[in-house]
Amino acid sequence: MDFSYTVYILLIPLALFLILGFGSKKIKPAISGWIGSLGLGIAFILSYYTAFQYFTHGKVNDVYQTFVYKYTWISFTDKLHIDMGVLIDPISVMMLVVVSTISFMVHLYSRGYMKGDDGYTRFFAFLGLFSFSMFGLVLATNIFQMYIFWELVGVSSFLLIGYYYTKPSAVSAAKKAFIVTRFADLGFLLGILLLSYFTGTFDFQVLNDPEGAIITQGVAQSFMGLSVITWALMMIFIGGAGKSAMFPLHIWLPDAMEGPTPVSALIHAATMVVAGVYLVARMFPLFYFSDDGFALQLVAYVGGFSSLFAAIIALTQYDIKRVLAFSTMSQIGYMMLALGVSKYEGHEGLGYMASMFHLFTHAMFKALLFLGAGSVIHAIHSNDMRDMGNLKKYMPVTHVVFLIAALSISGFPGFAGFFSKDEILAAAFENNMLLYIIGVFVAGLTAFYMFRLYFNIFWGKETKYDHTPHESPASMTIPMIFLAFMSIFAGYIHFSEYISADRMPFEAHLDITLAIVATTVGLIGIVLAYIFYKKPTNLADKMVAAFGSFYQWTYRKFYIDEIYMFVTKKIIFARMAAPMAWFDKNVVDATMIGIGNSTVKTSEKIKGIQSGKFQDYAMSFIGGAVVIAIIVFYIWTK
Amino acid sequence: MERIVFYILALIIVVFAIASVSSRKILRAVIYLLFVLMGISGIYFMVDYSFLGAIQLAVYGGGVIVLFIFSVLLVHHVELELEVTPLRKKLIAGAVVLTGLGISLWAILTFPFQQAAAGRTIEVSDIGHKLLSVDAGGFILPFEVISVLLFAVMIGAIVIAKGKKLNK
Amino acid sequence: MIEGISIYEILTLSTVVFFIGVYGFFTRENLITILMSIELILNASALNFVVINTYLYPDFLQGTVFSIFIIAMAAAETALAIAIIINLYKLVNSVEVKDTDTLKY
Amino acid sequence: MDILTLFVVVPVLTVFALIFTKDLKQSRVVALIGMAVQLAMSINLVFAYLKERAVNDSIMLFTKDAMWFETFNIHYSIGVDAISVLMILLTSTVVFAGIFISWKINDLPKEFFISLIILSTGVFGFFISLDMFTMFVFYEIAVIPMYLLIGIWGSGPKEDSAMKLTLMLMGASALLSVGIFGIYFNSGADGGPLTFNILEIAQVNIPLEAQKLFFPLVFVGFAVLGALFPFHTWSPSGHASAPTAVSMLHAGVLMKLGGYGVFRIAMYLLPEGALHWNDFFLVLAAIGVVYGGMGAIMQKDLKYINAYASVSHLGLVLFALLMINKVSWTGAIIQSLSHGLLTALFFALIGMVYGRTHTRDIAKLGGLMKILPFIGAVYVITGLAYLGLPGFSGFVAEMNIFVGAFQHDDTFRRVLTVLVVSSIVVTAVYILRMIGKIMMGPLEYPKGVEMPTAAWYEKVGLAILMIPVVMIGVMPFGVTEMIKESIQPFLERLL
Repeated sequence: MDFSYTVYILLIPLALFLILGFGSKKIKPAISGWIGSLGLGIAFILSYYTAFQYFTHGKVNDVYQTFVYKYTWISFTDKLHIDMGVLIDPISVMMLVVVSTISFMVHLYSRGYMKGDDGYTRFFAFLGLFSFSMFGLVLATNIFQMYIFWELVGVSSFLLIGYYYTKPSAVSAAKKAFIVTRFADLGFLLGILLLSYFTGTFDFQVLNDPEGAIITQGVAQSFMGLSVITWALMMIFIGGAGKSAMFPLHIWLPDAMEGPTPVSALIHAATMVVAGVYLVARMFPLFYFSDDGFALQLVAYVGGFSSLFAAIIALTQYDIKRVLAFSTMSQIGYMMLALGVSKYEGHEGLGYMASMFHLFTHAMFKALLFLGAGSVIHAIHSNDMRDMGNLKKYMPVTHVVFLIAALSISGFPGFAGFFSKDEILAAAFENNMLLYIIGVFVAGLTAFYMFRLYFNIFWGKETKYDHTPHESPASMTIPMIFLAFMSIFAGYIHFSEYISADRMPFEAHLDITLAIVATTVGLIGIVLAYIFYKKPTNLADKMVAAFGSFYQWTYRKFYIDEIYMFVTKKIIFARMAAPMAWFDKNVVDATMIGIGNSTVKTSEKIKGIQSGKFQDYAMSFIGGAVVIAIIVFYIWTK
Repeated sequence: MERIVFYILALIIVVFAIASVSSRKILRAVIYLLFVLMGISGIYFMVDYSFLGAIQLAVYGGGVIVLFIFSVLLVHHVELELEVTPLRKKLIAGAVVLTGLGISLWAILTFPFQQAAAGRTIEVSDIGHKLLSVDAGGFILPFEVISVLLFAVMIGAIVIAKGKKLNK
Repeated sequence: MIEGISIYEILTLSTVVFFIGVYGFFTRENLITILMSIELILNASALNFVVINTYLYPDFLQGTVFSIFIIAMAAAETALAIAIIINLYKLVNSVEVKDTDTLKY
Repeated sequence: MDILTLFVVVPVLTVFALIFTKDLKQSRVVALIGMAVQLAMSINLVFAYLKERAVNDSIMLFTKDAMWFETFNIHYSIGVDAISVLMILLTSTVVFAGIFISWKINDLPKEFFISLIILSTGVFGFFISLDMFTMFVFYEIAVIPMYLLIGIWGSGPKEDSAMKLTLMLMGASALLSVGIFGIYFNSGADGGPLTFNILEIAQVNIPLEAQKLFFPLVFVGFAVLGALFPFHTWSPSGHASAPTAVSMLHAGVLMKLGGYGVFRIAMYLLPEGALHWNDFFLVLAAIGVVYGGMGAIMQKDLKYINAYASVSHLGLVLFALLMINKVSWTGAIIQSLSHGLLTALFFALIGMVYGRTHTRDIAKLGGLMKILPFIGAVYVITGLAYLGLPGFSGFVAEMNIFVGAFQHDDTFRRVLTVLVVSSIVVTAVYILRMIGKIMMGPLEYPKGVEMPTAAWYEKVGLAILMIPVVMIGVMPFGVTEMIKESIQPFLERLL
């Protein structure tokens, strides 16, 4: 099979970016929207074609093969070189499908959503740049290529969050997102340096080969009881955690909601934020085999904690996009958890499959949720759920698709989220009871906050609106309907036939017992939300009062932002940078100036010697002669 | 006898030299200088260089000192007191001079001079011959140079001193 | 040659006069007195020429001749210097060293 | 006339032509023509070099040697390798762009262009010289017009800054000259004649003691120009006061002479000295990297930010050079090129902002993207390139340096490398702070100033600089291969 055409999936969005970016002044908005959508449409079709080709013909001896097309971009040493190219294997193909689907839908949707905006063309240019970077990240053949596109993704995210660049909150959110992820990328980069130094390669295929020397023999050096590779992997995971908004590097994600809503749907829900999950999945064999999966344990616990943490915060937020943002964080934690509890071979690799499965379904319903939220925001120009109510009357389509997505994420039987979540819980149940319990609890919480959101927006009492809300145009509803379709039916794909840790298809069954438990918990959540929020009641306020300060803590997102602000402003800026600037001005520079000034002062002092009085000169002359005479006589008589 | 005369002369020379460089009245200083010059001419006479002593008296005592006196009278009131030199400067100068004196005397007094036996008395004619001699060791050329110099100085002194009066 | 007086004593005398002249040259503030100090210095050196001629090389005349030249030079120099001083006096109405500092830094 | 000497002759001829010009219009056209020829020659030189390199594998190509001062065996000795070729190309690019940026200089335009071109003459001469003494002479030619350029055409406390800059660089020159003479007088250690020729000295085993003594002198002498901590303080004030084109040329090119000199003279001729002093200077360079970044965070003046950023980025060059391996050296050279272009871009942009608003205080500016879309966009792109975004030259350079530096086995170098790598976060902080404040956010600028959008000459100037940045960033392989080949003989001396 030849998959080299996949490179066009990469190049089309780049071309879009260049065309729209350079022509942003000349191309008319209507045309640029069409150009963007058309380009992504082609990428979309190519991706589905690739998926079809690969999953039907990509197997040899029942094992999915890897196809690599690359050339050397920079070579450092004989062994270490950065290649650019495409790598086709099950997870990259799956990601291609995810990214191209969501990106295409968002392009279509944005044509309606962004209509009339000043930077319409610029917006599509940035979307093109993002799609290019994300495809590049997905198709990376080696860890350094991944890092390169990882950075590019970060930058496109920066540009898109800061799209409304005159809004100070958007600018600071963009900066925050970039700097926090950059900080995480520092870990990533150091991990790469460490890993590449000890293994002598960047290449995923060499690194991940379970029969290869790196995994079977390991590396001799160890540090604090763990092999260097484990350390490197943990550092790399910091990078992944930064992009995927895992605790404690999640602080940028809620703020990132300052960007236009389609961007949140594309970048901060479906694609970029799962890059961390993809990274761990990409290096799964290495994670799994080095030091008996120590790094993987870390992934599992970070994921589990983040999912719980974010779910709790999501309960109390009023900004609908922020609720969705924390929900995203929580669901990504789920995926991390699934990866972390996974094993390698056959059915034991259920977690790996489940994680990818959930990534896939989550992308669909979360993007849909965001697009739905965007549709609502578009209609009433507010993000706050307290400004909304009874919108089902005005926005029937949005209401239905939103409900589908909410049911899907809550794990309602028959919807996509149900299947993927069930696999995750099954994997956790088999391997780690604690994480299983967290998972189940989070499932309940998810159902609750999702329906809190849903009821608050579409039910409840009708708020007074400045102008009557109206349903969004077809350009926005059609993509939502498509995603709603996916949110239901994506769950029926037999993922285990396509994706598994060891590349061999296996049979995964629905575990009825676990499914019943999870469903019950989910239903309890929904019912509670129904009781609380379906009709205006004061139950919610009573709950708030009952939890007291814990509610406050949750509402303020456990003050993590404040801690960060304290560390950066008070410690790094005030205690490090400012003293350094002071030091530079008053010590280093002052020393240099002092040398200059003391020269001037000395010369002021001694210029009197050159008095212009011949008597003084004569005196110096005779004095000098006398001194010389003394010296000469002294030497002479010695 | 001669020793005593020499010491008296030496005393006069040194005392008046000091007085000459430290007196605050300029005319007195000039007169003290005259005594010094005369004392030195006395020493010339004592070493039997009568011609030289005579020149010393004539040129210095008769010419130079008169010039000084004239110039002093031209530019000063007779009773004008000179400005006092700052003590610091005096001390530094004194230190330099004393050190220099010390090292010079030490050099002179430790140097073993080979004193020759008494020679013949120098006649004026000898000097005249020597000055105008064109043989090896003759001084005709410097002599002529000096005479030209003196002539030039004469003209120069007139030209300069005549000058143009600028401050009316 | 002076009976009972060695060259050392006369040289000592001339050295002392020389340094007195130097001292005067250093400390005097008036151009005329400075010139006088120079006369002292010149006389001391002339005396040295003569004495060394007499005591060490009585058969030669060089010392004497040089003394004559020195006296001649001194006279010339004095004449010229005094001319300059007088001219300067016309110009700045002073012969003090401190007033002639136009070229000082 | 051979291909290299022309690089000195053409600017000199341009200067002569400039003397006869009358006003701004004439002088800028003459300067532009002269520098366009220079740029064309530089591009031609790259191809000529590649062609010649294919058949000739000596260290230096196009060598030429003429006796200049026989008593001390000083030659006019020239030759280039890939590094000098690239540096020459960088210089002519920056100077050419600088003339566009100074298109509207109204104050003594003729004299301005003359000084600028004399300065560039020195730089070109420096890069082609193989004789230490000739090199030193050209170095001084490059440093001295700077005083006039800042002192006359500068802004703010210009006399002060010019004085500080010149004095510190002269102080460095003093150290440097002692070092160079030290090398010279030891160049006969193997019995040959004393010589200033770099290639000849490289054949001599200079005594170890002399190497230990003279290495710090030569290193510091050059590194002051490369803004080595703690000798960097001339750079912020100097840059802040200098006119735009001069800042560009100075930060973009002149500061590169430091790294180049360290590479070409200090480390090549005194290898054992370099190894002896390695750790000490490595620490200084690493401090400089982080320190410059931290300093940049706290600055309020745009030019100061950029100047401290330069301290940080050039610290990286010295750091990479001291890491002594092929990869990091390649990184150092690319970083020199990349920083040269990017910092020139930054100064050009700052100059444009300053020219319109008459302030460089970031507190007084905001949201300029709205009214200056072109400048704003280029500003953002430059900022992103500066903080090491893939696709631009900075990324290639930094990755080479980091990967190279990490190839050392000892903990000391590892720790320093980690420290230096962490500067990428610091860089992001100050760049984004600057961009976020002045280009984004609510519109804010001093009242009553005109804000015309970018003129054609400004656009051309920026484009000239931006093109190579992107070229190196997207297609680094050609450049890295070229450099790697050329550093091999230099590296062998140190291994």
